[in-house]
Amino acid sequence: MKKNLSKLCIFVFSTIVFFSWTTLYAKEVLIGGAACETGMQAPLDTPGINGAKVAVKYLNDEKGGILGRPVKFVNLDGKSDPVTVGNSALEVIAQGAEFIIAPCDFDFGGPASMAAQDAGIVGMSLCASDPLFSSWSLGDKQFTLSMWNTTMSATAAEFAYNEKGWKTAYVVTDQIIAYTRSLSEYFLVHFDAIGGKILLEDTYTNGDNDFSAQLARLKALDEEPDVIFISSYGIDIALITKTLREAGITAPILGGDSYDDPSVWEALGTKFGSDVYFVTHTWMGSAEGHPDMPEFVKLYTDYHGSAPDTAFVATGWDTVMLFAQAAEIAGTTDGAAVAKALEDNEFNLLTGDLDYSNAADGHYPYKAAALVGLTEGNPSFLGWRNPENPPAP
Amino acid sequence: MLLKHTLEKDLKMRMLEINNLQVNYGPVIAVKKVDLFVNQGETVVLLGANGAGKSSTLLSIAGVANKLLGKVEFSGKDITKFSPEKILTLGIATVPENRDIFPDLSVKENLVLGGYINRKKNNILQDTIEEVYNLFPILSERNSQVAGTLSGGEQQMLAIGRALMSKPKILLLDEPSLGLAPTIVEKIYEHIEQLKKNTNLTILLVEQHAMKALSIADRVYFLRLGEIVSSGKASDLKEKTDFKKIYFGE
Amino acid sequence: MKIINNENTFSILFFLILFIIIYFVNFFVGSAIFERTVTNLFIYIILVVGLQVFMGNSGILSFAHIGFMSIGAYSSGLLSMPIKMKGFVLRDLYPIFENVAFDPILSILIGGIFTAIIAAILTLPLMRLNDAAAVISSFALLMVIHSIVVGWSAVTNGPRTFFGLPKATTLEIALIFSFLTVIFAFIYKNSKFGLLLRASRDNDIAAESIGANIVYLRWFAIIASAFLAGIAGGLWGHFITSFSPKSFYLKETFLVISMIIIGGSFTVTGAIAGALLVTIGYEFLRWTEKVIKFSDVITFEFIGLTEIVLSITIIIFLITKPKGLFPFKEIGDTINKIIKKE
Amino acid sequence: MFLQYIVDVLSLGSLYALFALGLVLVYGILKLVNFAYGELVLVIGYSIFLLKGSPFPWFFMAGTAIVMSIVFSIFTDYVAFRPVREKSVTAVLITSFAFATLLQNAALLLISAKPKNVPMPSFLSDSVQFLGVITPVRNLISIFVTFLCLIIFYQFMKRSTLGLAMRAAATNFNMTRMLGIPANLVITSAFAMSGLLAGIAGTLWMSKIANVFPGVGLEPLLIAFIATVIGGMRSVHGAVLGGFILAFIDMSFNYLLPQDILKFRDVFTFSIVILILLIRPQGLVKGPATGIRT
Amino acid sequence: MKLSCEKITVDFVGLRALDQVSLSVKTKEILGLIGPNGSGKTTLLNTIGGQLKPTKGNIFKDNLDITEFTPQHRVKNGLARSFQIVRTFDSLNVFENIKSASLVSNMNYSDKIKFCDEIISYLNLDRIKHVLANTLNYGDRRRVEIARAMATDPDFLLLDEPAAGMNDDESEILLTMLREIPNKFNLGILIIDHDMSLIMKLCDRLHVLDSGKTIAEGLVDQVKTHPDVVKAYLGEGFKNENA
Repeated sequence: MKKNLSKLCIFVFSTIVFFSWTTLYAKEVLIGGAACETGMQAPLDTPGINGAKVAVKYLNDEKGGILGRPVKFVNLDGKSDPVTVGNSALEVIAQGAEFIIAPCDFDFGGPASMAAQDAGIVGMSLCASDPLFSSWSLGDKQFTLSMWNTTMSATAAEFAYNEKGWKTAYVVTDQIIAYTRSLSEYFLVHFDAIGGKILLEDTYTNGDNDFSAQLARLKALDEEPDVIFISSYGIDIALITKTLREAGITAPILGGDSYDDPSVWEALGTKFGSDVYFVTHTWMGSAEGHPDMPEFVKLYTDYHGSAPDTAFVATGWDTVMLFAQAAEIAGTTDGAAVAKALEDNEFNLLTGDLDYSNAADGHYPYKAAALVGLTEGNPSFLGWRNPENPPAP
Repeated sequence: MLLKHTLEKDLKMRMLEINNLQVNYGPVIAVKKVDLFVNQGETVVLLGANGAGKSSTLLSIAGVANKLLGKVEFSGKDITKFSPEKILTLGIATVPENRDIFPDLSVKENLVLGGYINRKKNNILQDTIEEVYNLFPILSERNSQVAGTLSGGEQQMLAIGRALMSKPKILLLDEPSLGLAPTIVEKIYEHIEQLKKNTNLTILLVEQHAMKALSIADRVYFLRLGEIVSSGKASDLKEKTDFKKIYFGE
Repeated sequence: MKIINNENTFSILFFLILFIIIYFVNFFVGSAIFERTVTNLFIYIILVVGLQVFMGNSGILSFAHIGFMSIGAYSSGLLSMPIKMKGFVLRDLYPIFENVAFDPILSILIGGIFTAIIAAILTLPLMRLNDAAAVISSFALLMVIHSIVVGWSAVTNGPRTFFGLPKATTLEIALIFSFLTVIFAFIYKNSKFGLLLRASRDNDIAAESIGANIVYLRWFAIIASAFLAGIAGGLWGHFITSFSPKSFYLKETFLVISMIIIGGSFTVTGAIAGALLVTIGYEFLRWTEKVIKFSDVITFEFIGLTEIVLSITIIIFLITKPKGLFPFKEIGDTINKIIKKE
Repeated sequence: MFLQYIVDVLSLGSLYALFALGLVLVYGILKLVNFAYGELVLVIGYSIFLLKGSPFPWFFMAGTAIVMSIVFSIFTDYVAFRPVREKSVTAVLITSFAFATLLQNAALLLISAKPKNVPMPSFLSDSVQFLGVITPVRNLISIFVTFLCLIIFYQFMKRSTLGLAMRAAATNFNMTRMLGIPANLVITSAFAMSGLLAGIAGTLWMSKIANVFPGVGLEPLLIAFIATVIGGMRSVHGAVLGGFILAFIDMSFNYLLPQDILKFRDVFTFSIVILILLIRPQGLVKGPATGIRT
Repeated sequence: MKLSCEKITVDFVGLRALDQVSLSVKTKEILGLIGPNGSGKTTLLNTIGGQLKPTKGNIFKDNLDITEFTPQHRVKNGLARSFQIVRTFDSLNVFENIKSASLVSNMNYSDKIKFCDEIISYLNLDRIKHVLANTLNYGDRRRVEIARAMATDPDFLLLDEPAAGMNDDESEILLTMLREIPNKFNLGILIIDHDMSLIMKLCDRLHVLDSGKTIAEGLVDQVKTHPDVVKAYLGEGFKNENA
């Protein structure tokens, strides 16, 4: 009995020593992710993770890692649940992560960035575009790779009013996350500011699967709107579009980067997948999006066996490359130094040129937006846009 | 007495035999030790005050008593562990104490269900329904009426009729007089007697009203506190037994 | 009334020692993740023991408990959130709350009391329902609470993440609250109210015949239970610091019910054992998932595996051990017996 | 406008009625609530999804999916009901809840958490216009299919011996057994029919939402629940009535309530459920007398 | 003290279960309520115990009209009962079963415990005091139920078939216990049992019901030979000379 006990003690002790040794002397740069591979957030995060994996391989194969150290990327599924995201982030930080990739949204990504801030390391969301994802609310080492909704909405509004001449709009806001709310909010403000008229604002909550109430109110309007702005998330976009079209409403539909999801296009199909426009991060289809795009597509195809199908893939690549570039500039992976490098420099990325304001100004991402249109369920690039006077966050 | 039984056993065909039956409901012992038998064509009555274990004995033959020990044999076959539906298929039909007709179904539908095992043989089913209607003409009048709206006596007739629909070899009848006015009880017993006469059906009857039951029974068992305390030919017992002693004690 | 009898004393002492051991194990391990798990465990003990106070003693399955937890989490968060954060999170907040920022622990207590008051108002008429009707009504109550939390954007931020709570719940605080809950549950169980309620659980008609007013007995129990759920919610909210209505829904309900079914709802010991075992199982599966992820060997996703294991466990338990691991006897009873023998 | 409203209520109500009817069948006979009922819609959705690439015509895929729904419904009985049926009402509630969780997470583990597109023939989405009403063909088909199902169902329950046996079993289970009607046959038939109805309703539901994800079963379950509580847990008429009433309530709220209040619609409907349980636990239609549960 | 029913009528759907039944029990008296199956005995007891509301008629305890009282309220006014189907609290031990019932009485806590112990030893339950009720045999459960009813410190005890399912020895023991309870605990007993020999030995007076109506009442020997009683039990056509 006593012998066994001492054996157990030795075992426990040596295990603890071993684990502390592995964490202390790990030579790799560990990039930790808490992005969501499951749940409603997955369609936006999974492509990012896939892109990030390509970037990590590229860094290790071609660039000798970061600061001469090999790079390892581990993502623990955040399961589209803020609590799990927080737990996952803490877990990877405990394993020695020096950089955190947060999910592509404020609601889901916030907890990961908060954990990164507490640990004093840089956290970057793949593509959260709500201005809440700022250094104001999360801390001075937290960034998002995406443009903010101010830019995204203003681009949509200017496209509708200035380019297409749609004067009246109907706006549907999905209540589900901060992103969908602020996207509508800035669209309303900017469309109004440049002279457009909002006929009706309505709300929807993701997962309701029933748009009949809103439809009833829309039909009660005296005039049909020129454009319908649907700020929603995931497959519900297709559901709402389908319901509108089935009820005989033919006005064009406009939205944000949540439309950049092949499953949405598939759900819309050839029948409903026309006259739909959205603002997103970049164009993967050709060199029009970015001169390096064909090269990235090749790397991606080599790694995953199929070509990327959404711009969110590029956000993953960019997030890792941005961290690598900033760390090289700073000469260290230390959180404060990397954050400063990010604030002080301008970066050329697949998702456009990016320049951050300093922490006091919220880490405002100065960035251009890409416009894409759908025809019979197939996307086509309409070009880069830079709104003239986006609303203030 | 014992000798007499053995003789009878040899003379007539044994249909149902119960040995050492014990029935428990949770911790309650409803039937302690019951041995009885019923011969073909006989009408046997089980008498006793309430709580004596009469209904439990009957239900355990029908296969719906949960925990039972001992042995129930039907035509020489051990049916102790058989399911209720299997037992009916063998030819044992039950009319339970509170009749348990299906109140939301019509009289006809109740009867059709009673003939479930003959459902594939349409002509048999029709003929049997006719037979039941002949026996209980009132049911024929109420053919499409919802059973729940029948009077107590009519419900009792329906319950018996339903049981007959399966063309049973033996009928288990549990207190057909319960809750009925004396004149109705009289009528029910007339029907049972007629049934006996017409079909020579074997009947195991449970009753509390001793006199009525004795008048149609061949043999009698007395139950008290889950045990058989005496048995014998109905005609003998009717004269000799001190019923008051059995019912009221000393 | 002599409420701390031998059995209570032994049980309470046992859990005091157990909690202290867990505390020191954590101290010795010294890992942030471990501490997080243990803190979470203590919060869950409050929740499950709180559920036991009602469900165990009254014998009525309640789905509404997680709903009460959400009331505690949101109300305490609303009170303790720093004023600056309120500007970010709750932009349409009513003016009276705009400048409120209480001490988190005070907020948690107020949250618990508030939850108890809400429960008192909502549940009184429901307490006379039995069996399926009682379960369905508690399920409907969960849906009502959930829908209100999702819909009432002004104070809950709607379906979106409610964040910005100060991180106030430490392991020590969770442990202390948890231990107080355990003491309360034991005292309650053996008090007049507890005894009569347990009597009504076994047989309601007989309980009425000895003068038990079942509706009120159940009502007191669910108020106490809701108070504890509210406290657990507040502690959890100030531990996780950001959550959404989805954090208090069917998946969590299932988790808590699993705990109490596996442990045994009739005993406080069972509730604690259930929380402990399910947490250990959950963490083990999560650990497996993590090890696989870090090993780079298998790329297969193990999503949902924990829930699958849990549901199979529950079904097996209900078939083979429907009253759980501790069906009737508290751990103190067993200890008492052992001591008496020696 | 008014006609549009009628068509909307009828098309939604017909779906709700089918869902409610399927739930009430099992409850009627076993007096047990099937929490895994909604997962039949999950089975339908994933079955059609998995058959997507196959060369078979759509109707064959839908038919296969409905067969799968029946199979899973019977499977529910064997996993969640049979082993614990005799223990307590609560035990079955929990096992069926656990079984539902099991199926959802199996879908999560084996397929994906992402919503998957369920193919539907495109004519279902064509709009029809008549008397000022614009509605997709799908809605008219829902109404037609439901009424057809209801007629067949009622005829079956009234005329067939098995239907009679099921009605009888709903009143007094033991007595039906004493008439030689096999208990297992009745129970299995009830689950099979429950699966069939949920399967048909689920296919129509899929044509409405056109995607499937692990949590897809919750809403149909809630619908069936609310409708049966309102209409009567013990009565098939009640369930059908409850379905239409629920659709009427939902649709009226949609048309009448301002959006700020509309988001609390579920609060109202579930409050109605609680109120009915308190005031009239048997629901609007009382159903057959209570029998003995086995 | 006196417990009395006056012209109690209870109607169920389409059935008159009790028809103008009146009876009364005094302190220290044992009244037996008998009658064949379905005669309404348990219905009457449920009406007195408050589990059922009478359609017509009143129940008095002395001069207090308790017809509208809830069961709990009746307990506080000195009525306690046992049930035809055993209704012990199965997950509580014997002591807890009895203690739970004593909680409503007006005694202080230590007196309550003392009183419970007194009842326990009187009914010979000491041996199984700390045993869970669900592990007891049937006879013990019956006695626990009686003890539980007594622990409420009642003025009147309503016992529904306390000896059902007991064997002869157990019944005999129970009989001796019951016999002395009225004097020892200063209360009155209203008892239903099917075991006629027990009833006949135990009761001071009998009250006979048939089909919801009173057909006889009085001293044991009078009732035993009452022709209506005999008819009710044995049916029409019984020849009295057999006695």
